[in-house]
This record gives sequence, C-alpha cells and structure tokens, in this order.
Amino acid sequence: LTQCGKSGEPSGGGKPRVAYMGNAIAPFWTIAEKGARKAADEFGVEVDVRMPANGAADQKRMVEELLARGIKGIAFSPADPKNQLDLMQEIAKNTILITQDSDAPDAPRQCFVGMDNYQAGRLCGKLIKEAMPEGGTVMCFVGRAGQLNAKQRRQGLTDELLDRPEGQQGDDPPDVELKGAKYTILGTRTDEVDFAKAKSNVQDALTRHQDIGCLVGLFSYNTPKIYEAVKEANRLGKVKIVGFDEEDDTLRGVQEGHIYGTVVQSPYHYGYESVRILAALAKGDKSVIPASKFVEVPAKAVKKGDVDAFWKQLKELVK
Amino acid sequence: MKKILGITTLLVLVCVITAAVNQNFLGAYNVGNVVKWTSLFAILGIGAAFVIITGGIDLSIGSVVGLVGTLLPWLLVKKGWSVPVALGAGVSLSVLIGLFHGVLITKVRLQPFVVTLCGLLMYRGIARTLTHDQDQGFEGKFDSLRWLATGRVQLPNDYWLPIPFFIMIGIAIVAAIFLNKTVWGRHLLALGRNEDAARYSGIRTDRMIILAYVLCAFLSGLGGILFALELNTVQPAGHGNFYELYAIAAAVLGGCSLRGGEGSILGVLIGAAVMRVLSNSIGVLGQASQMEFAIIGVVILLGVTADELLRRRRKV
Amino acid sequence: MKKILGITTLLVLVCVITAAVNQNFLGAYNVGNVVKWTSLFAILGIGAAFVIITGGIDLSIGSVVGLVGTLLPWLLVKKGWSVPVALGAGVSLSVLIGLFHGVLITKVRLQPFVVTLCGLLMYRGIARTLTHDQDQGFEGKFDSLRWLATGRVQLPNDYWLPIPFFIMIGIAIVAAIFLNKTVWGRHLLALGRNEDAARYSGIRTDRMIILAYVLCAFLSGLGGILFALELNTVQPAGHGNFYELYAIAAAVLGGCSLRGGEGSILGVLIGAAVMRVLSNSIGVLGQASQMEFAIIGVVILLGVTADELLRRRRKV
Amino acid sequence: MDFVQPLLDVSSLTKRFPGVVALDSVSLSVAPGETVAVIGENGAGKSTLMKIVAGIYQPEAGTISWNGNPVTLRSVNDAQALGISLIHQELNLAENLDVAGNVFLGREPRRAGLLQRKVMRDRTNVLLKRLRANFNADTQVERLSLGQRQLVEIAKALSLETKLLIMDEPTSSLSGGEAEVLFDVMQGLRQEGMSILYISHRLGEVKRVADRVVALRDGKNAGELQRNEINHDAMVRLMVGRDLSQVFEHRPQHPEWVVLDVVGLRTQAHPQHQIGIDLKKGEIVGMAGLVGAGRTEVLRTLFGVEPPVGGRILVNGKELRAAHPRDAIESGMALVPEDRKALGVFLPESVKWNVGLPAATYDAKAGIFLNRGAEKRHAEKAQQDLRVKTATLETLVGTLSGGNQQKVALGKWLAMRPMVLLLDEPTRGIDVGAKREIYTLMEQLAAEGMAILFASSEMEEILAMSDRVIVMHEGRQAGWLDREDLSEEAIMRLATGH
Ligand SMILES: Nc1ncnc2c1ncn2[C@@H]1O[C@H](COP(=O)(O)OP(=O)(O)OP(=O)(O)O)[C@@H](O)[C@H]1O
Ligand SMILES: Nc1ncnc2c1ncn2[C@@H]1O[C@H](COP(=O)(O)OP(=O)(O)OP(=O)(O)O)[C@@H](O)[C@H]1O
Ligand SMILES: [Mg+2]
Ligand SMILES: [Mg+2]
Repeated sequence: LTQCGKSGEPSGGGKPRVAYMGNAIAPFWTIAEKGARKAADEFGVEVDVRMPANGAADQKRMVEELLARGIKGIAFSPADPKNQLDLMQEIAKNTILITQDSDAPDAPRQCFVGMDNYQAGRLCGKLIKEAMPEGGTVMCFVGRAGQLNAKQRRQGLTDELLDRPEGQQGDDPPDVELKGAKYTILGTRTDEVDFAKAKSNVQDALTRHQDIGCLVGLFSYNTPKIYEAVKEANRLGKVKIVGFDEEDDTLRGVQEGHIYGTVVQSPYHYGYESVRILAALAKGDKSVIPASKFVEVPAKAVKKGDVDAFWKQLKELVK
Repeated sequence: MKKILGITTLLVLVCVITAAVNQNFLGAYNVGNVVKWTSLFAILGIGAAFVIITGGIDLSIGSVVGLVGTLLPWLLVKKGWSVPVALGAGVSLSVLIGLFHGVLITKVRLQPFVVTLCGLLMYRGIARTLTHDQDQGFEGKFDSLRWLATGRVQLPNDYWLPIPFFIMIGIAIVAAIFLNKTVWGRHLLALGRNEDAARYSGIRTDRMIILAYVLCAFLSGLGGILFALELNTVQPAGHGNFYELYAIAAAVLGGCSLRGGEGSILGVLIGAAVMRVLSNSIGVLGQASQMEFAIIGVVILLGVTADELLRRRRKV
Repeated sequence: MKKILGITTLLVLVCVITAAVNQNFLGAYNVGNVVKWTSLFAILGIGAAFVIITGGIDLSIGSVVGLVGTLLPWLLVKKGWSVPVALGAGVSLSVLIGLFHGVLITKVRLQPFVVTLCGLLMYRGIARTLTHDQDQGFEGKFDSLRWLATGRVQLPNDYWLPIPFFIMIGIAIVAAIFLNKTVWGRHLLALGRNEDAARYSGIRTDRMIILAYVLCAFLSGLGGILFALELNTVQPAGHGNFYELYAIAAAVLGGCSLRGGEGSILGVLIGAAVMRVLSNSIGVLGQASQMEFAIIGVVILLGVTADELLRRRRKV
Repeated sequence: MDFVQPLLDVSSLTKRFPGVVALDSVSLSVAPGETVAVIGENGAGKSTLMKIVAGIYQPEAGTISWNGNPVTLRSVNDAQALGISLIHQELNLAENLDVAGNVFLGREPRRAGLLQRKVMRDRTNVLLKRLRANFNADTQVERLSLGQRQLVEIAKALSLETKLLIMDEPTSSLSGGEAEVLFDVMQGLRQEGMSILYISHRLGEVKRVADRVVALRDGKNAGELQRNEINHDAMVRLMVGRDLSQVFEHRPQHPEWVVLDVVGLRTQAHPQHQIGIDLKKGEIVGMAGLVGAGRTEVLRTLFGVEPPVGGRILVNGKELRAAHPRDAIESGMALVPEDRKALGVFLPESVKWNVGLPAATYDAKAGIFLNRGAEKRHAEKAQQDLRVKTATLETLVGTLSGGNQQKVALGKWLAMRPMVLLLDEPTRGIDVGAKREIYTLMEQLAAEGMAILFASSEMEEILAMSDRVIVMHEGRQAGWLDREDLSEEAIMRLATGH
C-alpha cells in the first residue's frame, strides 16, 4: 500500500485549498464566511469554512480533519489561546497558520488578523458611560462566560466602568458583583446559547432589579433578546441597552433609539483579509505580512447617528 | 392524584420561599413571564408524556422544536410563503416526523431510544443545513402571527395571562380527556403496562404507539412554532437543545413512569411549572447562573426522594 | 457475535467508501487520530454498557466528564495540588458519584433516569460554580501527565497508536472478562433481564446495580481526565455536553438492549468506532459541518434498520 | 408416634397485606425426610406461607424454628443458607440466559471468581436427563414453552444442596407423563432424607406423594390428614368446608354447525406439520399432549398472535385472515392464554379495569368515550359468574391469588360473548372448587352454543370435559379421539408418538 497523502487532492482544479475556522456558530462567523469566500474567488484558492459547535473540543477534531485533507493553510480563531498552544504548533508544523479574531502571540503563527476584543469591551464601556452618565447598575448577558471573546469583552467593559487605567487589565470572575465609583456591575448571566434562556434571564433580571440602569448583550444574539424583553416589560427608555455586533434587530433597535449603541467588529474583513493572506502565503508570497505581524481590522461603535450608513454598507458587503 | 402530591408541595414550597425573599416574584410582570414559559414547556411535556406512557422515549423533541422553529421564519421571510402555508408545512412536517418514528419503532422494531436519538441528530442537521446555520427571525414583521406567543389577556391589577397559557390549557384538557376518558387513552395505558397482554386483549398496539409518537412530534412542532414566535429569532444550531430533557423531566416529575403505563396530564403541568419556577426563582433571587443547574438538580432530587420516602411510609 | 455483524459491516463500509474518495483517510495521521478519539469515547461507552445491561441508564456521563475534566487542571494549576493527589481526587470523586447514583436507585428506589438527569444538572453546575465558568487548562505544563492522552507508540511507515488506545484496550479486556467469564457478570446480565428472578436466586441485586453505576461513573471520570489531558483546554460549561448520548449510542449500536440483560464489550468498541469514523469521514470528505449531525443520524438509522431486517430474515 | 425433632416448625404466623389477612396465626411443621402437602383454595395463603419460609416476605407475628432453634429469615440468602429452597408458583427465570445459567443462577460453580461453564453444563444436563426433559443445558430459556420452563425451575431446585424443598405448584403446566417423572425424582430425594413441602391443586398428585396433608382455609389452619386418611373427599372437605362430588359429569351436545374450520394450518414453530380442526357449535374439544407438543402454538396462531405459515381458518363460514388478535376477536374468537401473568391480565390494574378492557371498544359512547357503567356491569357479572374472590372491584389483580387471577383472565372475555372460545390451560393453578366452577361455566357456555377449544395438560380434565380430543405430538396432530374412544391410555399412546 503506497501512501500518497501529502500531495493534496486532485480536485479543485489545482487551486490550493485553505481553511478558515471560527470559534463558535454565530451570525458573526457567517458574515466572516462571506468575506472569506469573496477573497477565495479573488485570489484563486478554495476555502473550507469550519465553525465548531462546541468550542475548543470541536476545533481540535476539525483541525485534525483539515490536516488529513491536506490543507495549505489555516486561519484559526483559537477558542482558548492559552491552552491551545500545542494544537497551533501542530498546525504550524503541518501547514501555514495565521490567527484571526483572537490572537495567540506565543503561537508560531505568521500573523494575526483582527482586533482585540478587550479593546472592544472598553469601547462598549464607554458607550455605557455615555448612555448613563450619572452612573447606575449594569448587568451583562452572554452565551458562554468562559469563551475567550466573552471574557475579553466583559473584562474590557468592567475595567472601563471601574475606571481602571488603560493597560491595567483586571481578572474578575463573572459571577460576582463589582462595585465601582459610579457604576455597579451586578453580574453576568449565561444561557448556553439557548435563546429562550437568554430571554428569560433578562426577564428575571428585570424582575429582581426594578431599578436596573443598563443591560449589556455580550454575544450578538443577546442584545436583541434584551431589547425584546425590555420592550415587553414596558421599560424601554427607562432601561438602557448596549450591545455587541451587528444583528439586524440590534441595528433596528439602534435606529429606533431604544438601543443606545452597539460595538461592531468587521467580521467580513476578518474573513477577507485572512484568506487574502493565506492565499498569498500558499503561493509563497510573504510580502503580505506586516512587520508587526498584526493586520488590524478595528472595531467601532455604532449609534443612532451613524447606523443608517453602517447598515447600508454592511448589506452591500454581505450581498 | 397521590402521585403528584409531593411535587405539588415542592412547587408551593419554592414559590413561598421565593416570594418571601423577593416580593417582585409575585408581581404582575414576573407571574406573566413564568406562566408563559411554563406553558411553552408544558406543551412539550405533554407530548413527552404520551410517549413515556407507552414505555418509550422521544429524544428528538428538542431537535423538532429546533427544526420547525427555524423553518417557520425561514419559510415566511426567506422563502416568502404565506402564513397558513408555512404553518401548515411546520405542522405537517412534525406529524410526518412522528409517523416516521412510530413506524420505525413498531414495524421495524427499532428501540425508541435509537430511533429518536438519530432523529435528534438528523433534524438538527437538516435545520442547520437548510439555513446554512444562519439565525432566522421574523424581522419585525408578522406581528399578528406572533400574537399567538406574545399576546396577552389583561387581568385586574396589571396582571395578565399570555396566549400560550390558553393554548396550553386547551391542549391539556383535550389530552387529559383523551387519556382518561376515551378508549384510546385506555388502550395507550394498557399497552404501556404490558404490550403483549394488550395485544392479546385485541388492542392494536402498533397503531396506538404510532399515535403517541405522532402526538409527541406534533406537540413538539407546535412548541417549536410558539417558541420561535416568542423569541423572534432562533439559531438553527442551538434552538431547542436539551429541551427533550426538560420535557421528559416535566413528565417524569409529574408522575409518568418511564416503565410505561402511568401518567397524569395535570402532573406534567405541575412538573413543568416546578422546572420553570425553580429556574425563575434562581434568577430572581440573584443566584449566579453557574449555579442554576446545580440548584435545579438538587431540588428535584430532594423532591423525588422525599416523595418516595413519604409514599413508602404511607404504605407500611 | 451475530448481534454486531450489522454494525461491523456498516463500519467497514464507511471506511471503504471514505478511503476510496480520499486516500488521506487511511494515512498515518488520520488513522492515529481516529483511533485516539474512538478510544476515548469507547471508554465512556463501556461504562454506559454496564449500566444499560442492568436495565438502567446514566445521563450524567457527560457532566461527570465535564466535572472531573475541569477539576483536574483546576486542582493542578489553580490550586497547585500534586499530580497523584489531583488524579486521586478525580477518580475518588467519580466513584463517589457512582455510589451516590447506585444507592439512590437501589435503596431509595428512584428511577435511574431521574437520578442521573439530576446528576447531569448538578455536576455541570458544580463544575461551573467552582471555576467561575473560566476555561481551565494545563497552560503548557504537565507534559508528562499529558502523555497519558497524547503519547504515541510508533509503528512502521509513520503510523502510530495513541496511548489512550492501550488504556482502552486494557479496560475493554477486563470488562469483557468481567462480563462474560465471571460470576458477577453473569449476575449483572441476569438481574438486567429479570430482577426478581435474580433476587430470588439469592443474588444481591442491589450491590450489583450499585457496582454498575460505580463502574460507569468511574469510567466517565477516567474519560474526563483523558479528554482534558488530550484537549489541554476545558470549558466547564461545555466540556462533555451530550457525551452521554454518544456513549449510550455506542453501547446500543454495539448490541446493548435498553431493556437490559444484553450487551457485548466488543460491540461497544465497534459502536464507538462507527460514531467516530462517521464523524471523521464527514470532515475528511469536506462535507459542511452543518450536515455532520444529519449524516450521522441517517447512517446509524440505516445501519440499525438493515441490521434488524437482516436478522429477521435470518430467523424466518 | 415417636417424637421426632421437626426440621421446620412454624407457629402462629400472621401476615397482612393491605385489605387482606393472608395468614392468620398459621402453624406448620415438617419432619426430616417427610413430604407434607399443603392444600387450600386459591387465596388460602399457601404461597404466602411458603414465601415467608423462603425468606421473601417477613411475617408480622409468629416464629419459625429450624431444627428446634428459632430463626429469623430476612432474605432469600438466609433461607438458602439453612438449606431451604423454593420453586415459585409463578416462574422466575432470567430469559436471556441459557438453561444451565438459570439452574445455577446465584450459585455458579466458580474458580477465582471465574465461571466454570463446563461444570455447569454437565451438571445441568444430568439433572435434565433425570427429568427426561427434551431440551438441554445450552438452550436459551427464551425458546422454551411454559411447561419446559417449569422443568427448568425444578432442575434448579434439585441442584441445590437442600434440606427442605418447597414446591409451589410445580406441575401446573406439566402433563401426566412429566409429573410421573417428577414423582420418581421426589421419591429418590425422600430416600436421601430431604423434606419436601408440596403444593398442588391436583388432589390426585397429593394423594400419591404426601405423607401428611395440611389444609389452609382463608389464611387459617383448617386441619390435617395423616397418610392413611388422605383421600379426595376428605381433602375437599378440609379445603372447602363441605362436600363436592368427585367427578364432573359432562353432558355432551350433539351439534352440527361447524363454527371453526381449520384446514392445513401450519404454525411458525412447526411449519412442516399441518393442523386440521373442525369445531362445532356447542362443542367442547380438548387438546392433549406432552410439554412442548405445540398446543399453545396452535391456539396462538388461530388467535392471530402470529401469522400462520400456511392454511386456512374459517370462522362461521367466513375466512379469517388474522393479522392481529383484534381480527380474530372481531370474527368472534377469544383466547385465554396460558401465561396469565405475562399475557392474560394486567397485574398492576384493578379487576374492573382488566375485565372491562376487551369490551371497552364496543361499549364506547359515541364510539370513543369509555363507558364506565358498562365496565362496572361486566366486572360485577364476571365476579358473580366466576366467583372471583376479591375485596372490591378496584383491587389490583396482582394482589389476587393465582386462581382468582385466572378467573379474571377468563372473565374479561365473557362480556364479549365469543362464538369460539380458545382456552390454554384454563384451570392452571386453580383450586378444586374454582375448577368446578370453570367447568360448569364451560358447560353452560357450550350449552348456549359457544364452541370451546381447550388445551390442557391435566388428563382428568381432558377426559371429563371433552366431546372430542385432538392429541398433539411434537408439533404434529397425532390424532383425534371421539368421546367413546377416550381413555388415558389412548391419549398417552398418541401423545408419546406410538
Ligand atoms: N403481594 C401481595 N400484596 C397484597 N396481597 C397479597 C399479596 N400476595 C398475596 N396477597 C393476598 O394474600 C392472600 C393469600 O394469597 P396466596 O398467594 O398466598 O394464596 P395461595 O393459597 O397461594 O393461592 P393460589 O392457590 O391461588 O396460588 C390472597 O388474598 C392474596 O390476594
Ligand atoms: N418463542 C419461541 N421460540 C422458539 N421456539 C418456541 C417458542 N415458544 C415455544 N417454542 C417451542 O415450540 C414448541 C411448542 O411449544 P408450545 O408452547 O406450543 O407447547 P405446548 O404444547 O403448549 O406445551 P406446554 O405444555 O409446555 O405449554 C416447544 O418445543 C417450544 O420449545
Ligand atoms: Mg399460590
Ligand atoms: Mg402450552
């Protein structure tokens, strides 16, 4: 029996095959997929897009399968960078590795595409301060508190609200109350990506804290669920809502003025840039990598004023 | 009746304790919400009860909730189907799923656990594939349809009852009559006790078993529709995950024996209420959500243990 | 033997088809990985088989995997315990869990489904509460410990077998001897089919049932340790979710009847292999991961259906 | 009589169940090497007494002495340790194991914890040979008929190192021939010094085997008979408290109209043989044969439980294609199965519930709603006609004595007024009084025009009740006997294949 593994597959018309891997199943990653596919078309590669339902455990298995497929490069979003070092080492040993969305500086990755979720969290904290300048209570809602992006967003937001200076990053568990000078973070409720739970969590919070100031959705679907629950409780306006990501319902809420603002990254560009770089690297072109090894795709806050323009642009991108 | 005494006591206990600690628990807003979630889960629980009474199990409930719940907004919004056609499609699909389970279980003689486990995997996969894992939602439209889940009937003092409550009560009444007052219900209970003896008594056990799976899948589908309408957006990969366990737990807490042949619809409602009230009271009392599962598990375990010990004492 | 013919055929079929489409499937790298995952899941499946043979069920397997798997890195890294003590704690904890289940089921006479469903909720909640929902990992240390899961035995031509394979084979051999050659295994089979008959024959059925739950929880805990060592990073809220279903599916595919009294360890291994190979071949063939569940569901269903129909024909 | 230290001495035992006093201060003693028969009507408390002696139930009051020393039996193991073993009235076998596995269940020969299969198999085969069983140690119990399973239970009891062997109706599913073998075996055991407690409703057997007879009535001691006093009438008097004439006189009908016409029927268990039956209106036909002869199989096939491999079944001139018992019921048939615990009744449900079940569909209001009135009427009628001994109609069937369960199994079909009644061992485990009641009932039903086909292992019953007899041998219809030609010898000749 002869082995003919490494030579890759005969299919794909000779185009190199690269992979783009998210860290969860979410609309965020579907938008990213759009960008990845666009770049694949433009730069002449085949792209396998993978999204793990179950975080790190699934990622490991998917990586193994991709490597078995003879892939030419992987743009990887580590669900748990600290502990996935050897997985990334394994990737780097067998093929080209870049990270995107969340970084692992210690890993042998060629470069990182994206921005820091921690910074996005800080940005969100600033939105909360704007929405509620006189201070008040805040509660966060998230699918999985342990997941890296959730952790970073929450930490950034916490540090901002507790007025920790830039560069000083705290490490607060999600299940305790954090009191700052003006702002109190009551806690973080998780829902395991069960939307019904996401909604009833908000309802329970509204029942418990009749005077709650601001509700924050850390995962993309959390914000619309907050919006719905607050609306049903007839407390729109009295309770401020701030969130992450660009779900349609979130943007609609921003348009109506019921959601104060949302922090958006640009997943489309994560996908696009990652595949562009992988395509070049696969063809031996190393010039795409900047000296800093950091390809920045910045996050920004979308508020009532700029939501229309942002939405229009987004629709064009994902068409 | 006696079988649900323990669980009813537990329900009352949890309510009293929570209300004592936080008055908002009994406020109009919270009561309405708890009743709504209880109603939605009770619909699934009633379906599960029918299957459990036959001595079977349906693990696909959550995936059917997911599939039908995803298809409805997808058909309405993405495919532009009309409301009655989309609803009809969702309902027919769930009935067909039940039929499929029932036939495999009775005619091919596969184990219910295996059939519905495969169902769990398949329907989830289909929902995800059809929608390319995209969240599906009503995009702010179909408000009159969504009234089925979000509508309210106002009561004095700001209190209100959600429409799903009335749907659930209707289903529960029909189900209770079916189970206790009709020949079919009697046949269902009989075959759950002893399928062979039921066949020797002239009961067409296969048909009744199929019927039970159809009812369960139908109610799951209906639940899926209501959950989707209530939530506005659903995620194909996650919507309804683990709901089969909640549904089965509600049924079992409510006195259905997994050995078959026993069950009470009222019990299922109370079982569903216990699950929801517990979850709600944990939230309202401000416990960390990390502990929610642990608390629910412990309380249920204490409840059934106390129940069993009391029952035994009464017997001796 | 005859009972696992169908499933073995299915396994071979899937392998042949996948290998025909993508030669890398049989490459050293992929074979090693598939064997590793199969071994890990087979360990859980063997545990599940013991409980299923008694006619019971253990829904807490996934949560025990989660709890023990989270505790190990947490104790080692966050609490600074020594390796033997941390390992010992994990193993003792899982044995205690099994004891707890067994006692509730035999002495308090609760239904296994209820007890272990509460277990599912509780252990998950405990893992999350202890770790504040933070991912746990070995942070690049403990490589010699991690060798238990990541170590390899080199074979010719770059092929290798993972250490968990040898652990699994060891467990399987002991389990098979226990089940088929010892008096206790005999008693387990007997009480699984007819508990009264076993009790009237002087078998201490309660002890045997407790033993089965202890074995299951122990193997779940062991599996949890190995999974954690293999993955390096563990999410308290998600690690092991649904693994009970995989474990039970492996056991049932391998010929265990949920009615109790039947089961083969070899069958469980093949059942676990089918699940893993299917999942792997879907990935290797480049099918969208959305479809993975659907394909696994369909293939298993076809497999058991064909098996059942063939068996029936053979009988007539 | 010399005083001999009794092996077992039970005195003033009392046991209550909810609603019944099963045993009321009952005493019993057994001397070493003695065979004591315990007789009594259904529900008299025989099985309860035995279960207490075997450690399964705990009495509320009373003492048990073993070799003169008081003992407390908390579990089966305690009793087994003393050397007491029990063959249960209701079979309790692990059907997933083979015969050897069941015979040695709980006491497997082992070396370092490992099973010694060969030893088990060989020893089981010796026992089976001794019982002249037509199956061997490797056979799966699943594949055995009820009678064959009873032989397994007996083999199991024989394999024990036992001082006191309790046999609770060991022959209820055995026919004369197999019972004879058992009596030979018991004779041997007795010579080895084993004591035996023997329960049976077949008074002929009791007379053959017993050294002494102890009678129970309504949970109380009702008297004893010494060896020389044992005769049918005396036993009946003790049990029932009055005389019953010994032989039941069947008044044959002379019907013409064939209601059940079976031509060339081939069953799944024995597809190579063809069965032909013509059952006339008002006729009672018996079906005789040894254990495993295939009688149950024929009745099951007729009733549509499993499809025939070939042949035709005509009921009342109309062809019946029974794919399901329901079809058979619709065409006017009813079957009271042999294994009442598994197939005949629902143990955890009430008498009323059980009796009302088959007719529920036909009584239903508006076609679907349960008719509780009709249900109650059926149940009351069945209770009266069959004299079911039950506290109330709400009593769970599982708590009734075996005989009364059998009456319920029969009673549930009476409301349906079937044209053809199939009975499989209709008096299995039923006491003399109830047996007579069932015979009377069969007689009466036949007189009303019902055709009855009954399989039985009890020779007296076949001889007394049949207008004609079909004899089965190893799945084959060995021959028909008319009433004039009926004799024990003629039946045995056909049944053993000579
Ligand atoms: N587990 C039980 N629960 C409640 N009542 C019971 C139980 N077992 C027996 N009984 C009742 O105790 C009485 C004695 O029953 P037992 O089985 O000892 O009678 P028996 O003499 O063996 O009758 P048979 O000849 O019909 O076997 C009956 O009235 C019966 O209904
Ligand atoms: N489920 C089964 N599978 C295979 N063989 C069976 C099965 N049931 C019965 N048999 C076989 O068919 C034969 C006929 O059994 P059947 O029960 O009809 O006999 P029977 O005359 O009623 O005897 P008995 O007096 O023991 O009840 C027996 O040899 C038995 O071993
Ligand atoms: Mg008895
Ligand atoms: Mg028979």
